[in-house]
Amino acid sequence: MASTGMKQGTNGWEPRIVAFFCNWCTYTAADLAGVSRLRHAPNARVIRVMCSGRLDPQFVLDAFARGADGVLVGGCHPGDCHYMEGNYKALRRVRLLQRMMKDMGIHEDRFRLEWISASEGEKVKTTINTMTERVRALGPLGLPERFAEWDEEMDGLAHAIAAQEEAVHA
Amino acid sequence: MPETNGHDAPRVGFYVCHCGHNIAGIVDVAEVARFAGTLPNVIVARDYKYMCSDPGQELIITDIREHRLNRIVVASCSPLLHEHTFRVATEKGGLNPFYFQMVNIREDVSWVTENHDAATHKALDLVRAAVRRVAHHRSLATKHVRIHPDVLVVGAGISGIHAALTLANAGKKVTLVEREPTIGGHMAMFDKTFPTLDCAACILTPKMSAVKNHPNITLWSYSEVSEVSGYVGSYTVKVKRKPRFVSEELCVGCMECIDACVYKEGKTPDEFNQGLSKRKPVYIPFPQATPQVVLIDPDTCIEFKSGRCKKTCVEKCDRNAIDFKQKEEIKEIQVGTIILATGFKTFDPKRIPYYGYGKYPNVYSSLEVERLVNASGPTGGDLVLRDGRHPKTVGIIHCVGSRDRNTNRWCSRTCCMYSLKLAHLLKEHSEAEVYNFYIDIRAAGKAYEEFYDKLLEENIHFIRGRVAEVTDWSARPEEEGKMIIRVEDTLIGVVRRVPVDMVVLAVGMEPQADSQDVRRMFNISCSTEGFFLERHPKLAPVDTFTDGIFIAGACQGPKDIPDSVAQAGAAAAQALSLIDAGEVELEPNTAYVVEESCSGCKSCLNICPYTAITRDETRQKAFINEALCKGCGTCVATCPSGAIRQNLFEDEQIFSEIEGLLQEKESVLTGGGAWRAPA
Amino acid sequence: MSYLYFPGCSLRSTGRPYEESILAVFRKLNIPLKELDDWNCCGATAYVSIDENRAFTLAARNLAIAERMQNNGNAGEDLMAPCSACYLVLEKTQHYMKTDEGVNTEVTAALRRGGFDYKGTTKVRHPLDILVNDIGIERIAKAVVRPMKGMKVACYYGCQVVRPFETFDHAAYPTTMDRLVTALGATAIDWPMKARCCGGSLTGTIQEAGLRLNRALLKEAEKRGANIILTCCPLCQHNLECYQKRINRRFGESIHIPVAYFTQFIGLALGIPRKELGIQRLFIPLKFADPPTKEAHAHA
Amino acid sequence: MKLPTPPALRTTVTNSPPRMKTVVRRLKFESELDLSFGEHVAERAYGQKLLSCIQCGTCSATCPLSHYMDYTPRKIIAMTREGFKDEVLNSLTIWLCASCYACTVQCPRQIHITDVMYALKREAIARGFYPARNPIPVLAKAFYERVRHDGRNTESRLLITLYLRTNPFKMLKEAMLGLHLFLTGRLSLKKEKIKGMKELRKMIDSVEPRKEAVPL
Repeated sequence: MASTGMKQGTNGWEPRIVAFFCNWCTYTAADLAGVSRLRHAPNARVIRVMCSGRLDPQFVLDAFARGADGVLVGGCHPGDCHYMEGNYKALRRVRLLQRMMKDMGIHEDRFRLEWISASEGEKVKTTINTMTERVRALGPLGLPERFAEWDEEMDGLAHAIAAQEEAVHA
Repeated sequence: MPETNGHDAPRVGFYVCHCGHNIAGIVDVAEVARFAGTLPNVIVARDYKYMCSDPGQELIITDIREHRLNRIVVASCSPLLHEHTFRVATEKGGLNPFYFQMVNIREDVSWVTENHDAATHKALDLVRAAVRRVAHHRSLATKHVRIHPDVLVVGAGISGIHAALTLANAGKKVTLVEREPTIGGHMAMFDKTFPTLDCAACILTPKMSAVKNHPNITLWSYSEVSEVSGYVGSYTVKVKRKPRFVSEELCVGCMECIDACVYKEGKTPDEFNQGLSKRKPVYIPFPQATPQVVLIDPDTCIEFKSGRCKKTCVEKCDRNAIDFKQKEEIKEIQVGTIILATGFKTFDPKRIPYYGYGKYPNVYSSLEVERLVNASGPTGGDLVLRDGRHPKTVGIIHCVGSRDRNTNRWCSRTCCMYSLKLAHLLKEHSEAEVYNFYIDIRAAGKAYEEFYDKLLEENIHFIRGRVAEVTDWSARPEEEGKMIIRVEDTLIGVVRRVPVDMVVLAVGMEPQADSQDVRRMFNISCSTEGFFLERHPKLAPVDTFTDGIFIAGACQGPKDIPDSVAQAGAAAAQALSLIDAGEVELEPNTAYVVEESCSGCKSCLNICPYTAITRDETRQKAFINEALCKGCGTCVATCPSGAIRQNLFEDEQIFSEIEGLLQEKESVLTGGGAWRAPA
Repeated sequence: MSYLYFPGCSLRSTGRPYEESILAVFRKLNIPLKELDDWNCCGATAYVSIDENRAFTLAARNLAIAERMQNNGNAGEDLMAPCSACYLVLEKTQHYMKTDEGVNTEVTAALRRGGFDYKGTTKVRHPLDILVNDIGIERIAKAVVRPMKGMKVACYYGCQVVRPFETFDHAAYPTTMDRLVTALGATAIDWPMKARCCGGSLTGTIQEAGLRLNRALLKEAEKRGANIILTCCPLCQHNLECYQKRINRRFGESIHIPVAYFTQFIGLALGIPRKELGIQRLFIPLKFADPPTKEAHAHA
Repeated sequence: MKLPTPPALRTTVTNSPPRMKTVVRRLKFESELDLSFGEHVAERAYGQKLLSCIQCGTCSATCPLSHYMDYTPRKIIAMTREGFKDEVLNSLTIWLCASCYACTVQCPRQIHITDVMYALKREAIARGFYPARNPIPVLAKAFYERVRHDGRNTESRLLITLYLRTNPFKMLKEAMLGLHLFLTGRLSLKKEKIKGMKELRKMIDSVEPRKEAVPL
């Protein structure tokens, strides 16, 4: 099915970036980029939210956990938020998240917040392109695979313990 | 388990649109349809040439009936364009319209991707996400809000005036706010109008007095909007009324106070005459100013500076209209819709030093010349230069501050035509040789090209070339005492030196200096150049991204009078259709509280910019006032106990979207679940 | 305040009085100058006409040497290039190394071959810029011992010192030098050809064209009552001064106006002996010792 | 096809149009053009914007020399864009450009016209597209060699080479001026040379010489 995947990219691997765009500025800008035929890297997958303020930190973590190599958040410029100050709220959360993810060993370049106004189609293009390049340079994050490994270890441990118990109660 | 229309399990109908070649040219739509067919819950998967067409929508409607579908996903253009269309189709099929989800594979895929495989692959991911998401959709009731019938029009140039009159004639109450002491805007300064050459005043002043006398129009001149709050249907607007120091009620505009002023002569550059004449501290912008009320400029009035003036003006005024104590007032009004017609600013030619504006006295801006040739202008229409001479040769330089990456990239659209007009008027006034220096003549308008013809017949010189410099460097005796225009005659391919007595700079149109502040106040967007951004360049030219706020005239982009008037009418019509509908449908994307999970921690209360969240003290729970909620979802993301949820943007919906986007190979779920919200 | 100094080839021949006056003036103001170690030709306008990346490399060597010197005891010292051509070529090299990846990679690699690891920190400055914006007009004015009363100066900037980068003044209407000479007590005449090209090397190649450009400049300066033209570029000075005779012969004109370097002019105002300023090397003698003419009084 | 070489470089300035001596065909067949020329030049001149020219003529009007050129700078841009390679490379215009950058700073499309001219000069020199005695490319070459040889330029020697290669008689004409310069100590035959010549040569030669000429 998804074997119709991209043949480009040296080792076949292509960064997968999940993008959360606010409806009023960045999503509109992305549309503008489309209307102006500003070709850019096909690696970003956009999820539309009404306001960057809707960005629940769990969305970001979930995206990474499910195999995203990068997460991009796009909101209105400070002072331009369609809902007055949702973007500031987003900013606060993003700052927090960034610190958290450092501790989790996720490189800061994998998570980016950009202010992109409705008229900045060009900026959508450059942002997605630069981000894709940075993430490509970092290589796959591959959290799901790592989770799988951890789970295996856990299973092994569990079996060992069970075996012990049985041995004792035998 | 999401509720459904009579069926337990989701039964999804999927449709991918070719949009002619727009999508099908890049994305393998057949593959997309085939792939969608393999996804869980998908009953029907089709591709069709134009989904937004009637047969396209018919497809959805019949499928819903025949295949008992309860979910619809359409992969086509941007939801901002056709989401509504397909929701209606879904509803026609007998489903709640919100069982629909749209996938943007045109603006977000086919138009921005070159590689076919990459495009198709991206489309598949987005489709997978949408199919998963739609399973979690729920039936919702659309929200309706009342539309307050009154309208605010900001800016009383020709656009604002026309919009206000249209609305008032339709019986709506209009408040018209103008920053300047008089209404009329730039048009009031013009002498004649192209291509008909009828005088601006003659056609404008009747409309101006109509505004003044209209029972449905409240005119607040010399006033500025200072604060806007609320939403479509009910906006609360604060307006700052600057003090005139003359009572608008009492003054009849006899202007005797002006003659009586202790200043025998004016000392201050007259704004209305572009500084070509001087005015007194007590003045009226121009004879037909509306309202016909004088005002006092405290910066130059002796009484304000020293408090020791004979106040001859006060003595003279038998109606005691003059009041030095007058204070600034703040008025508050309620309106349902707002029309912005704040107009433009002319380009400051000083920014191009090569043209010598401000250096050589006889270099004029086009707006100055409008006043200069005007019968009621500073010279009474006598074309006399700053140095007292009458010009024998005049050079009009086009595209000053237009089509130039060093200043403004855009074409100001009006300069060609008004330059032709001025060329005609100048020749008429002075019998001078008149040269036009242009890059291209843009005469695309009714009877515009014909006007150009007429000018050619009048033997006006047209030299195709952008002027490089205006200097007083004379290379020959006959050039002495003249300004030399250096230009390449590109049609002949020779550089020419044209000596002239007068230079007219056809300055372009720019956004108002404060357009950024204004757009913030009204919560709308600006395009890159700084003009107000319309909702859609073709299909919604006077709408903005904020419902109930419309734009008209040159604040949206350079425009001539006919276009401005047309747009003003359109904006008025848009406002009317809202008002007469009486109410407007709103996205039901509001937030709500799941009481059992709410811990009453209050952390959501001060998050809401609309104070829609309050705390029910008796039940110790947060409560959201749906009428006030605008659906930004900020509180949803803030609630630590996940008790606040948002219609159309439920956590499951977004999580499933993420899941769908990333789930290339099935079941990489391990561990990932660890991050899941308590759903 | 101290600077690295890149003389350039011209200042070692036709531009000699320029170098002499610069050194004298900076000495007088106690601003140390250190000549760039083993500098090489900047490449001028000709080299680029053959091969541009090689031209950039040629110029870049000087930038690299400057950076090396900055790292060895000359920290923070900008590189002063008095010849407009040198100034622009060095500046342009710096600019394209920053903005054009192709140029950057190729030139940086070439520099490595020569043992340079250039980081791109060197700042290129013109003495006019330094004197007015670093040292400051006030400080210079204070040091004036012989005010230039009655001197009516046509400040001539030429092209490459302001164009295309407009680093410290406007591309067509520069004023730096005008403000400077006014501070020295002279009157700067306003004329539209301040930055109009003198033709550069055309006087040597397509002379007919070159001479005509200079003729226009000289005539306009005289017409506007200037009694001296000041330049800040050896080539401009050479063209305007050394070709005056020929211009008069060729076009039947009777132009006679001294053309000096602005640094010589400052030097005289600061009371530096004429010899140290290379005044004697000028073709058209400067008669400053004379009291200002009546006519000059009238205008002053 | 090769066009007749442009008028001799002795520019005679006259206001009456020059009399036609030979008939030049004014018809152009598309097959005679090099349609890749425009882009080729554009990318060699940091003037990618070259293609965005709107033919306003500001460049020609700012240019202090345009009135001696056979094609005004504007025309050169148009012809380059449209692939009139031979005319462009044969033109006197590119040699008359004195690199004063007046056009570059005023171009409303921000085209780096001066750099375009440089690119065209290189192109012409690389393809030997100039009359043998055109002093400008000769000067450029002489200069290039001198600097490659010494690392610095000795003006006196440069001039001598120039005149020897173009028009020896001209040297007599310049002798007076030269003499005057000698007397005022502003011209010396002493050769200027740098110490790090080997290192410089190494650097220069390491740079791939620009192959301006594209396959024709």
